[in-house]
Amino acid sequence: MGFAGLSLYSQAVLLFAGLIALTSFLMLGQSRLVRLVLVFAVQGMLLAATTAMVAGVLDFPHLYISAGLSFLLKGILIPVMLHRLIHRLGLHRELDTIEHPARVTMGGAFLMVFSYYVSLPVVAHSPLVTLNAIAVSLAVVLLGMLLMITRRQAVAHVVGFMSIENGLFFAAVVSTYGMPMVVELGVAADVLVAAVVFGVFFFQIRESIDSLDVDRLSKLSEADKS
Amino acid sequence: MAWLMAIFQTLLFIGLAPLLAGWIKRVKCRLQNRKAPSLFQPYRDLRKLYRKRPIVPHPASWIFRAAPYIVFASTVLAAATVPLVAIHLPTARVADVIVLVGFFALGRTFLVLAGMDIGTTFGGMGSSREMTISSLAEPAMLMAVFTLAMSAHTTNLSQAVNFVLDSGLVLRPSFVFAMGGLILVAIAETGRIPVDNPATHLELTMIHEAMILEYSGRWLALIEWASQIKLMLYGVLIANIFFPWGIAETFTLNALGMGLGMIVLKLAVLAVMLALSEVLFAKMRIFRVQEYLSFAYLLSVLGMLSHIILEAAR
Amino acid sequence: MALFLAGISVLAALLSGLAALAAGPNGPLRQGMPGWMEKPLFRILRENGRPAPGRFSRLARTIPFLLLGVSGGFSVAAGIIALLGGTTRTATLPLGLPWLNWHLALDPLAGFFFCVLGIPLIAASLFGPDYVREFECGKHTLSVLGLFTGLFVAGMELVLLADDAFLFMIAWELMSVASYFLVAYQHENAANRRAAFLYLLMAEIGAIAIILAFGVLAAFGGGLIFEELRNASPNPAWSSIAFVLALAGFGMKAGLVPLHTWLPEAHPAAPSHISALMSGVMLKIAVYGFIRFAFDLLSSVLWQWGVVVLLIGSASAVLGILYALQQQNLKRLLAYSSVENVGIIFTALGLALIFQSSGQSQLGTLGLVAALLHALNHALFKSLLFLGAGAILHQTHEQSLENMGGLIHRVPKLAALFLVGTLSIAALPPFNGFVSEWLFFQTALQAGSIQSGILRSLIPTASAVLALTSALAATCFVKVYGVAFLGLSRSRHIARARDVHHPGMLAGLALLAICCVLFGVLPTPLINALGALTQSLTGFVLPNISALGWLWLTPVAPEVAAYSPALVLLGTVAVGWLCYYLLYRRTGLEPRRAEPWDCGFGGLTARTQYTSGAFSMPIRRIFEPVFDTRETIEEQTEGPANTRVTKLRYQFQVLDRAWLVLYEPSGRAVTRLARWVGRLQTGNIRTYLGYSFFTLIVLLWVVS
Amino acid sequence: MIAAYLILLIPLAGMAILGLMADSRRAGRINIRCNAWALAASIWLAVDVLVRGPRLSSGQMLYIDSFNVYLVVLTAFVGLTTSIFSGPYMAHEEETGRVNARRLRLYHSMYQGFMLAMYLVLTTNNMGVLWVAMEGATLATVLLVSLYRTPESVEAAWKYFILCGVGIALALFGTVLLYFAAEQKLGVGGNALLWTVLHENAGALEPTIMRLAFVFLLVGYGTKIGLVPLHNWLPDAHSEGPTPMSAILSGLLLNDALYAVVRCKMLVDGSLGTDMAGYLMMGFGLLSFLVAALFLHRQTDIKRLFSYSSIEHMGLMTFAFGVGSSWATFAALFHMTTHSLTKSAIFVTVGHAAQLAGTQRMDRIRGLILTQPAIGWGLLIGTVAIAGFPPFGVFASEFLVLVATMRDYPWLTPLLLVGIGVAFAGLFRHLHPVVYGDIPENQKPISANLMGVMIHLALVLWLGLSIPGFLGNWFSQATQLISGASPL
Repeated sequence: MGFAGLSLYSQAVLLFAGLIALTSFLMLGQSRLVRLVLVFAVQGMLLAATTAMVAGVLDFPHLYISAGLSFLLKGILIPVMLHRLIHRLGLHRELDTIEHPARVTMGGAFLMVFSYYVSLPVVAHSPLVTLNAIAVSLAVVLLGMLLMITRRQAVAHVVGFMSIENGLFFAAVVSTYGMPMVVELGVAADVLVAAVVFGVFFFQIRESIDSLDVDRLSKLSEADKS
Repeated sequence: MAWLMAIFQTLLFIGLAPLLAGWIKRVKCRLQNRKAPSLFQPYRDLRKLYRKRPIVPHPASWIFRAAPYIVFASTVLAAATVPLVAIHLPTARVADVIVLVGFFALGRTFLVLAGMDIGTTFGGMGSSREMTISSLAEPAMLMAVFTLAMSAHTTNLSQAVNFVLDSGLVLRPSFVFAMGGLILVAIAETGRIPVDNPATHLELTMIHEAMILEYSGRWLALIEWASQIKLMLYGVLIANIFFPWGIAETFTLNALGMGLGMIVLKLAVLAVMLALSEVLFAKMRIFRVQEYLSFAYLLSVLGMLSHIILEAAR
Repeated sequence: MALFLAGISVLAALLSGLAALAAGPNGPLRQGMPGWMEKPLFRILRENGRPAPGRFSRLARTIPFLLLGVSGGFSVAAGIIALLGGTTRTATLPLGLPWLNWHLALDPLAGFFFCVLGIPLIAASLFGPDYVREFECGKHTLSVLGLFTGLFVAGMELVLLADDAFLFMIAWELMSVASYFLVAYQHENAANRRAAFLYLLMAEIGAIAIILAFGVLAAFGGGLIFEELRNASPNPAWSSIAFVLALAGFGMKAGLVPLHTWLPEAHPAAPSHISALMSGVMLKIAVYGFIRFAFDLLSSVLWQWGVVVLLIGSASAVLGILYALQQQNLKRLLAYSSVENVGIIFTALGLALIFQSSGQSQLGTLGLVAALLHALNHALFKSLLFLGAGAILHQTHEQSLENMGGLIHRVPKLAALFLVGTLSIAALPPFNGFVSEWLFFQTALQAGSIQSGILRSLIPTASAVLALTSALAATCFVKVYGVAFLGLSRSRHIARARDVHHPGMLAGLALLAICCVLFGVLPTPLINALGALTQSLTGFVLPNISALGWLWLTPVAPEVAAYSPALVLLGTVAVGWLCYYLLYRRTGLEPRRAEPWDCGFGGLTARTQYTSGAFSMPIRRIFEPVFDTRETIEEQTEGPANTRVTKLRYQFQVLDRAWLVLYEPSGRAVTRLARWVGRLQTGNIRTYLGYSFFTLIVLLWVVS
Repeated sequence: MIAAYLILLIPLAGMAILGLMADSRRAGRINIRCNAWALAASIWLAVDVLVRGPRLSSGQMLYIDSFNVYLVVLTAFVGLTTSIFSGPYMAHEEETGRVNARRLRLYHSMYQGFMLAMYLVLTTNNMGVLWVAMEGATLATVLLVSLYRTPESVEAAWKYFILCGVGIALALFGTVLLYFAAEQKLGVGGNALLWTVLHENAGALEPTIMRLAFVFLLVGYGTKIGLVPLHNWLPDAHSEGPTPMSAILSGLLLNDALYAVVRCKMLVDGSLGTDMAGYLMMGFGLLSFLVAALFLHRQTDIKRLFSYSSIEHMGLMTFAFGVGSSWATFAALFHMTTHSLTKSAIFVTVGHAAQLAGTQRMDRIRGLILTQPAIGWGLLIGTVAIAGFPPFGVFASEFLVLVATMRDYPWLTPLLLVGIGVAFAGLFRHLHPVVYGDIPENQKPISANLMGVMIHLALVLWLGLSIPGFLGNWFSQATQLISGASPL
């Protein structure tokens, strides 16, 4: 059956999936930190929305909580915090241009395809939706890593890290309708603490190398010093 | 009876050795158109030395004094194991041919130690050269006798000679090699030309003489005598191993007489050959000796291999 | 019974280590010793009062060595009982892995090696107390020395007792580690540290090789107990792999060429009584391991193995002695000659393997007996020589032959004992070294009875090499004795050396010397005692070893070969005495002292006599390609046109070729590889993220 | 099961109290006390399990079987000894002015936090909670790594955080997939992540998904184990943080990460029925083993040196678990114990040595044995033990690994041989000048408490000589559990 044959719910899920993947791509191409954080916030909200929708349609009440959590954390708290930090550290003017953006986007596309290819075997045992969901979230995870690899700004790394988490959550929500409550809470707490610690680190790094360019954090290496 | 025979033969060995030396000297003089000393000159020399009061150099230790006796004793024991006029000797059971080589080594070792005991340059030089030469010559000799031992399936000299006798006239290629090796070794070990020159006292060419330079009186006599016995011993080895015919297999009187005559004859012939070679060849440089000896070593090993490959092949 | 005694000896060794620890400067024995036992103890030890805390009392020296002596005595007793009893006692200790307790066993083979271990141990424990006195003021505590000596000995004894691979390896490694600490004992000079490092590295690699060899058998036998390993029947390929691994592992410990380089470094570095144990005994433990593996555990034997062992053995023999000839440091020289002797032992073992595999069990047994006998003899005279070197070191603080000379006038007793060792190791009749070489030649001469022509021509060649080796060995040790003990002393402190007046030292040396002569003169009873051993290993007993009575040694048959050392000794003494009597007593001419002939240049000095380097120079010339010789000549000239040479300085050193071809390249390779790998860790976090990323991608792609 | 809860509650309370405590001395003492109590509780738990077998808590939240019970005791023990050592150490650091009271407070409370995370990782029955605890361990230690605020330490902490964070995130994805696979069979619900439940019907889990899941879990937790090429954070974090932290990281964190991987492997093996997981682990283990062995040769910093040796040993254990035969598994379990005991002891001595010389650069640390024999010998003996020499316990496991490998994958043994040789050379070429030789002038003996080191080494020695019966039983049962075959 074609896409039109799917239930409205599935279509919506897939739509959200596409949107989230899109936001990941946007982040990949984004060179200004401020906008990067903005897009990240959008992604967080999309995730929250998806969660809420799943909760509503298939009525998993505990998913509302996780929806709220991710809305608060990923949609509001962390972006705002990052935004603040960026301004306090005076990075809002800073451009984090990536070499060969074209190649990076190409790579992203390849990752998309690759994650489909990887999650194909799953198709046999689960509805199309889940397959796509898993594929997309895998893609988002990989894209997040790619983002971290290509960026030199510590903030960008944080964003990439968080977007990886977003990808995970999307998978968790759509494929398994959320994790057990304990885990949800634990993960949320971890994310929160992680965000705080990141904040602390920005200042520590700043005071040690007075910039946030991670390429300059390369004292500890095994390669020949000479 | 057998033991008596052995002892008698040993005494014969000891007694005849100077004679052989005298004979060689005589033949050599003749060949060089010099007036020859009497055949018994070596005996006279020994007697003279025996009478003289020996001199001990100051740095010498007891080794210096003990060495001559040990050298002489080991040489005599070596002589006791070699069948001179008769085989089936009981002594051949006490010490076989490997032990024979061992006896030579023992004597040599003490001679060398005595040479180093005084601390003169000559002593050290002679000792170093002697050990160098012997360390190449000894394995060559071992290999030569091993060739015999392997074909005779025994290292017991009497048995081996007996085996050669019994097997009659067999043209063994291995024996040719072995004999060549043994002859070369004999020349080197007894310090004859072209390896060493017993007659010279020119410092830089001495080997044997350099070691015994400090000896005098009865000790010198013992050492000289021992070296004469050694020379004769090698002669007897070559003669009786490779041409054993005529040697007494029983202890009857005429057999023994026959054996005695034969061995004297053989030794005389060998001595003439030795003298000839000494007249014809010149002494070589000390560092050419190694080539000479390694040739001897090669010959003996070849002899052994040829025995393994050509003769014992099944 | 025997096993019990052996256990006691192990315990005694461990106790001696603990005692040394306890008797240390602040050990319980020194601090918290109640008065009532202190007084008599000190009175026994002829020591007035408690010594200053820093220093070591005679207590700390004596008790550990006492216990070591006890251990040695018990191990000899256990060995003899096990050897003569001919039965195998086994036991298990509740130690080790849950499913694999420690299995102990004492069979004739182990018993024999217990004897090999015990005699030098007794000698060393007699020698030790006076020897280590010079250490007690040093910066290194005696208790460390004593502790690791005890562990070392215990390890060796446990190796002999082990009956499963696990315990065997534990004991083996314990032996290695303890001896490593002993090598590193005087670690303030860098050479010792380097030696210790090299030694432990080689020991580690060798041990892993042995473990893997056991592993092969365990894979087929299903267990790690020797009984299960015996029942393992791997196919020829696998058993060959196991054999090669074992040969590499044990050969590395035994110091076979080209894995020998650690040996001349490590053995001299240790204190002399330890060097004696290492060179005299530890190498024999390696030999034991090899025999145990090749003749006992491996079910079948291939002739190719024998050939390999034969070749490696003879190579080690000749190279070892050639290098030994070029050494100027006495202890290094002795260590190299250990390489030679181990080479001889392995050559004999190779013969035994060849004969075994070609069905000639009796000849195989003969070769085995020759190897065992030489192991025992080498243990005796090498310990004697090392202890002698230690005594020289103790008296003169001198190791280099170039500075010795004339010691026979300074230390006559030591000189006499050392002479015995020299003559034995030079394989001269009627000493013990000669017997084993004679047996080896007798074995080799039976090569004609082998079918395959290759082997028949190979064995004589090997024996030719061995003949060369023994001649060179004679040269080498004549040089040692002549340069060290005879002639004029080459340095002042040698000229002022005091005689050895420590009864313990002399007793230790004398014990070994007596054994050398005894086993040289009466080898036949000894060889008869090996019957049970060979029965258990090759299923064969030499039938007519004493066909002509106990005076004679007739390995194959009376008419084939016979040798009676006792009669030889008798004859030599008789003839010698006769000459002496006739020539001296009759004439009564007293010799006259005079100056030696000095070519008229008034007065001989030590500078004019041959040095050890000069003595071995012809050999160095002849065997040029073997050595890696570095010669330097510095000369200062002056006068018109610098014609007159005022000062001439010549020095040469002979290096081991194995370094250049094997060790340095591998070391460089590791360093280069490490540098190359080091580039991976750039220090840039994005690279690291890239690694994780690509690892993930690759894995996903692999699994799906 | 009260004991299990106690084990979790004590450090929780400790974390809270120490977070509020200003006086660093007393904080140190309280830290020790908490660990002591935790150890007591763990021993109680151990006895409980010994008597009554595997225990499942009422809420099915905690699960103690023979696999993790001894790890709990080990964790508590190492935590205790290390905290005892950290008292004088941190005091010395404070005197030298490298840390101030505020950071010390952070240090002490985070110490307890880390212990809590470790206990939770071990005792929990829920794979999700396990993940949470693992992440918590990272968060607890990451600020300790940058405790000294030197540029290097900040850099190290950042790398540690980012790399482990990403890795852990991947592990979470793996957990999600696991949950997904489980849900297919067990239906939506809380207990689909409980290890006991999963293990019961591992055979029913969907292989294709499990395969993906294991890849993510391996890469994720493998980052924490320090498997090459995911190891890059490890040497930095070990060398730059305070030494007690290096000790517990090396001794506990790596072990627990490996524990998590093994738990997952058990599930995957049950579901796949192939050796896929085993092969992956063997590959990673061998690679880490060899590469780390090579890295040992290039070190100049003594703590980096031993952290690489930790990587090497972790690689060996992973390899052994991958081989999966009963002997190999037993060896790996045994090695986990001996390695963490020995390595933590080594780090303690290393810390003292570094303080004694005032630097971590090995070319400045010389002649320890003559300077302060206790430290010198401790370091030397510890290194001998870790290098796998008997009669210490590490030897037994290396022996078994070698034999087992020879039995199952003989062609891999040359690599092991070379690896062990290279690693040994790398360790000792650096160690020799450090412990041996004469005293350099700038070194003075310091006050050091080496009782812990002695106890650790004595334990390792004892384990090497004979494994006590109950421990042997636990090992054997765990082996039975993991490899499905008993070594006995």
